[in-house]
Amino acid sequence: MKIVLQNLTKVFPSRNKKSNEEVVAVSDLTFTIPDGKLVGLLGPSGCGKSTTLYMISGLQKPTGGQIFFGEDDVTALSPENRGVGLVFQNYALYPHMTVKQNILFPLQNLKGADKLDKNTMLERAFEAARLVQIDNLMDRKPSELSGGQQQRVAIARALVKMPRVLLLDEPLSNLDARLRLQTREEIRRIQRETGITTIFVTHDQEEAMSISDVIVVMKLGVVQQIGKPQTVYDNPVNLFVAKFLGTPPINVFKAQVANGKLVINGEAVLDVPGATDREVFAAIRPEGFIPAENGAMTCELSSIEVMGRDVSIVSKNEAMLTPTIRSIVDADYKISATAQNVKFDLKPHKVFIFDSETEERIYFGGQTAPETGI
Amino acid sequence: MKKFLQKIRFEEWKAWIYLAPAVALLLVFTVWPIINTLRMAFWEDYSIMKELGGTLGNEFGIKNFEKVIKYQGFIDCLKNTMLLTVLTVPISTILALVIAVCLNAIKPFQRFLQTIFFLPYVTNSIAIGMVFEAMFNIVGFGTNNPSFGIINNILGVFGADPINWINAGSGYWQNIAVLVIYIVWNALPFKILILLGGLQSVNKQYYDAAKIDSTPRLRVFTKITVPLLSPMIAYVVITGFIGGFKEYSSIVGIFGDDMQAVGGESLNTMVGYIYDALGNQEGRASAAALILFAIIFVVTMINMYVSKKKTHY
Amino acid sequence: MADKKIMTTMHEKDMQKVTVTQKITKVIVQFLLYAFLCTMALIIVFPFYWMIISSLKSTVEYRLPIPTLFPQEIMWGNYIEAFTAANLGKLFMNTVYVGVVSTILSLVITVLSAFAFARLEFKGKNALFAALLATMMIPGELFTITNYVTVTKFGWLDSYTVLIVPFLVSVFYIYLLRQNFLQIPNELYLAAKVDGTTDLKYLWKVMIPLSLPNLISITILKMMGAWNSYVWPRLVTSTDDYRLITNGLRDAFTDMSGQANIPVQMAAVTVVSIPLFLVFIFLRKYIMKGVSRSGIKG
Amino acid sequence: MKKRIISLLLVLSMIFIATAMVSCNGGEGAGEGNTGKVAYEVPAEGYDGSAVTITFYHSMGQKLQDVLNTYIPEFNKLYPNITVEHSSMGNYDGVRDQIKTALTAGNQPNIAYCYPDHVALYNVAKAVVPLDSFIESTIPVTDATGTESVLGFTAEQIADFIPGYYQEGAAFDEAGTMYTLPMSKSTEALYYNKTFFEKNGLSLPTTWEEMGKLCEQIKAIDPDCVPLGYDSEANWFITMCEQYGSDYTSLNEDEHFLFDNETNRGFVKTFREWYQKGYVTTEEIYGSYTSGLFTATEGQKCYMVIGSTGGASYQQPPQVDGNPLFETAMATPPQVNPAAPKVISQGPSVCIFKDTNPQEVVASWLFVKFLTTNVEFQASFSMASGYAPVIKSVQSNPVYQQWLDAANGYTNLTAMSVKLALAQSDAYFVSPAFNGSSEARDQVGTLMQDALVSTDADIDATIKKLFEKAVAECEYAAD
Repeated sequence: MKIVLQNLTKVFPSRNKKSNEEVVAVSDLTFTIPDGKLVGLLGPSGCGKSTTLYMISGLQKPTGGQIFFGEDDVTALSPENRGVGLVFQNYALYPHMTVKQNILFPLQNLKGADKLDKNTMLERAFEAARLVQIDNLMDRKPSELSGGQQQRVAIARALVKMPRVLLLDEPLSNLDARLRLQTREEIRRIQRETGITTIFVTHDQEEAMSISDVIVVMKLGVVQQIGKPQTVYDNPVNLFVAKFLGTPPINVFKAQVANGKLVINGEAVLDVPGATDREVFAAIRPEGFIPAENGAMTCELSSIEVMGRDVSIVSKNEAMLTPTIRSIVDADYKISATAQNVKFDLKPHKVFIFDSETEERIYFGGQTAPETGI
Repeated sequence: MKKFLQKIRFEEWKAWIYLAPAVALLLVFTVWPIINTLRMAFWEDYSIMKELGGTLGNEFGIKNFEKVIKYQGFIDCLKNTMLLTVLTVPISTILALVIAVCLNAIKPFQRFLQTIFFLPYVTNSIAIGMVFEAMFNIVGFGTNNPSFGIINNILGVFGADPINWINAGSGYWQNIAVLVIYIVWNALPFKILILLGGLQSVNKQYYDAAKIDSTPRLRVFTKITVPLLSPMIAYVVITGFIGGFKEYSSIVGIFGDDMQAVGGESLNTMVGYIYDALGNQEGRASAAALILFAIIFVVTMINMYVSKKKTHY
Repeated sequence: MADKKIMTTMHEKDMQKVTVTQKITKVIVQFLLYAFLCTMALIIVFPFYWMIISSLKSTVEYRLPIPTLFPQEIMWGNYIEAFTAANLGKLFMNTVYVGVVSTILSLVITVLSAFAFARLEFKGKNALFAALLATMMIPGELFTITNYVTVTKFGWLDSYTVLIVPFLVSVFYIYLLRQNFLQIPNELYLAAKVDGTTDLKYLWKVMIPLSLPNLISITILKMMGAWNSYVWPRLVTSTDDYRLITNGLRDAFTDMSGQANIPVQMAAVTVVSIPLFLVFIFLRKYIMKGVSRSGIKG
Repeated sequence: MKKRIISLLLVLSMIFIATAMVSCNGGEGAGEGNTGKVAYEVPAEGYDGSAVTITFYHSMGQKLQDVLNTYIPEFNKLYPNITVEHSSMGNYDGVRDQIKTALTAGNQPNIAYCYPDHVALYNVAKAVVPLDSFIESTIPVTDATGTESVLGFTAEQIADFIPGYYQEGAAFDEAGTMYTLPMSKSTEALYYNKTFFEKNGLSLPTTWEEMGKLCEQIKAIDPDCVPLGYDSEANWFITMCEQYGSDYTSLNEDEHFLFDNETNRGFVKTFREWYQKGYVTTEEIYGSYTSGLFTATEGQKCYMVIGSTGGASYQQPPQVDGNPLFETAMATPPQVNPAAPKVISQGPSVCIFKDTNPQEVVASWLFVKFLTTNVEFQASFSMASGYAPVIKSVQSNPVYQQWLDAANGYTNLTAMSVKLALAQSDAYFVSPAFNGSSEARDQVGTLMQDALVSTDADIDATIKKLFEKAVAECEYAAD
């Protein structure tokens, strides 16, 4: 069942009474979430991703726009009637109930046609528990469980009533690093198995990219770009999206386009056919550097970190805007650590140019704009 | 290590300085009275007057306690105290809980209504006792044109005929009804406040989770609000019982010093009995006070035990 | 999840009907909430309303068979008489004086004791604290006579001291403040100790500011206690220069033949209730927080 | 939670053990403060003229305090070095409570207003000075004006007292030791609406049968009224016992309470029938003093009130634009045997408390003697209070004589009531006063109230039960 958001906006009156300007949390959001897909809402904190999630769940009332579940306009529908599963950031498990009671709780509320008798409920609950592999903890109280276990109980509780859509609010943020990887996979597996349309919110771009079918990058309430993780990574529509995705982060330079050539720090580093001359920002992915004896771009070498399969070269350049330049090259390139400078050639498809005012992407050479929407 | 030990001893010594004023005052005005009460309670047939006159024997024993327990008047006081407590504590707790939950569920006027519900807490109980008495009293009872008092008039509006609440010959249960209304009225504010405080400290997300689980309103109340509030409810019930056992000023407030309607059954309470006995039988008053303390202590222990079982902590 | 397809029951229901019923139930629930709260509020406020209008009625009108809901002719005289007959002015001053002084002194004692119980380690601390708690359960009536003899031996009768000193230590507030102090992390205390701040400075600079709301509500509750005390002042004071306001209330308005002039009595009662009411209105937040916090720890 | 409960129990048991030890040896505590139980004898030199301050607790209203304040300087003319401080304790019970607690701490006043029951309580602590040794003392006393006199009472002074009031001071033990002196007395009188009586040709009831028939007649004339208002049920019960000569209470230690007998149950039953027929109401039942009904201008009224002469001014007929509605008249209340009338006497007496400084006791005696024998004081106090003076010679005082003659049923009922009180003076009786006599008085009052309002079918059984309960309560209180 696909979810359609139509010019969704949410405006909060500002908290302090004196200044009466409002805070626009989400402005004019329009996109469709395909049925059965896992969608990652991504963006820095305060970009309105959680607010969007809560509006979909019904816990927040939008100030404008509509939300459709399939064909039904659920905008005014209260959460009780939306049939939504939501996993809260800090789980919100009922502290006074055992795991089993927590999972059973939503089933006991089903009424009318959906009413279940006692043992189907129990059976469904155990099924959900097995799905998230906590069927051995059924009689424990939440306070006796670890963060990861509580997380899984919350998911089981959200899934047990077979909601139309599953929403997860920063599911991994309270877990330690090792558990985060494992739970990430769990969520992916569960979503695949149930085929339930799922939206999850995160500020960790790696997490979003790794398991989402589609990611939606947001900034200050406005959607920047929607698309498959790889597409958005390879084809960012503006500087923000480019900088936001990828670890280690993209390197950004102050640069100019002069008659078809990209000039960084006075060196013409790359031919950029089709780009008009102007001041620009040049962003180069760490894996976009090729060390070469007489490479087009010279940088002052700072240090080299050997990481086994490849080497990370940390260097400096007059025109750089990020604190350092970090390039990752194959270990076969032998760079002497003591060298003063290092020269690179650039892989065109790993270099993006953005207008210095609008920070919008300027396409050159073979690059074309990504198709919008899913 | 030695310096450390020395430091601890200095620390300990200092603590006692801070506690000095409190401990001194407590010794004089709390500990000595307790000891003196025990002395009076176990000194047979003790009365201050007899002691002054030197006509007291000096046997010690539980004669005073026996005398108190055997006296029908004391049994009535015990019965009245139990009855009032058993009636008022549940009623006021449930009422306070419902009011607190409703208050918590509304936004506009919440502060205004909260202030009103807190009013009885700031008033003088003797003062309001007079007001309640005036409301239930039939002025000029026994004459042929009595004014039935505001409460009976309100009842009249609903078609009920006037009831003789507290005047001569009024029934025991009518008197108890008036007292229950007055005590509940007085007990509500404190309870509402505690429960409202408790409600507001409950994490909002549990209610959001309940919404997501499409829980009907009543189930939210019984399955989430009450269990989460149980420590507060336990506290309110425990203090309610302690307060209930010490009920006295409300009866004086409405029925005056003779603690009963004219021709009615005595509504005297345990504390009332203690005060009467202080007139000239301090031995028995002390014995009764210790019995009251024992009852409160036992009931509180039971309450704590039960609440430990029931509350989620 | 045997079958892959999710059973979407919501879909079949007609969206329109659900939103409409939902809106109606929302309105009904709001209405019921307000109806219930307002009736209860009325019941709570009614005695006050009755007190105030009775205080403005003449004795004749007060005795009318069908009581009037609003005084026919307002008798402001009752208030003047209440003030003059029972010498409420002087009693009022006494009550304020006793209230303020006893509150300040008891605050100091409460803070010091709570600090000792919360922060310092000493032998028998828990036993002493448990003993303190035990005294809370003992009915106050036990103490009255013995305390009377003690204060008379000290020669304090009919003075402000006798009204203030015996009640300076309130175990409940020490318990409350100790709970509050315990919430302040111990590291702060140890850190302060390390860089040499004395206990009192630490108490003054760190602990008191942090538990200010609690201290304020304790102060208010203590003031209200002094305001409402009736039995003890009646016992230990006999002349008007020391009697408190509640004593003035009870027996001031019964004239020779024992006929109480109820309206004037109500006027006095209203006058007595107003200051408390005003204190409450202005310091609402603190009182609420103080009393409710006392419940949190249970 | 568990740890705390254990430590709580530990502490409590500790307290119990500690006290058990303390109380064994009869710890000193409040006991040592008793007032030097010396069999009181008058110091040989009588009053040595030393500067002494004596305190006097009473329950006088402002008007009466003014009278006191005008006569204290008179007393100081005779004894300049005695300073008299006095203060009001509200009502009579207030005086008793204050003194009782003061006694516990040894700072009781020198002189106090008292009722016999109060003194019985103080006597348990042996705190009251037996007055016989003072009364009979012949130690010479010269006051500041140089007149010589005897410390005690002269024969004439004793004879001048109204016997009924004087004996009240000797009702405390078989031997008749004098513990109090009467200060100012009231009695009960039958107030009646003279105009109504004359209009309907009704005659004054002298016996209770006549009163019954009269009530029936009045009820016929004005069905809405309550013919008789009897304010105090306790007084009614005690007076009836005296009039029938049936037992009420006695001084004998193991058998104080004798009022549960056939005769008493009889009259309670009769008066209950009167109440059920609407002939009578009382202060407790009506809700306030029955004078409210007697002087009612509209609504329900009553035409007779048996109440205290002290409250005479309240029976004053109401004025309707200048002229009184009716004339009030007074008479002795109905009797079982009119030939030997019995009427209760009330009103405050004074007693003196022992003190470590004998001079204070002597000074107090002089002041009490002054208050009870000084004709001008007794006269002005009686005129101000509406209570009867305790000495006969006051009647011969010209100013007082003039005040008495001004008595009339419209505006000056006080004088009329005093006149009646003086006329009835040989009808007074005194009930024994002992530790528990006040309880008896309260119990018979409650008993009477409960009986009157009771609507039980088997009324005899109910009355029997009420009597038994009252006796049980008294025995519990006294033992």
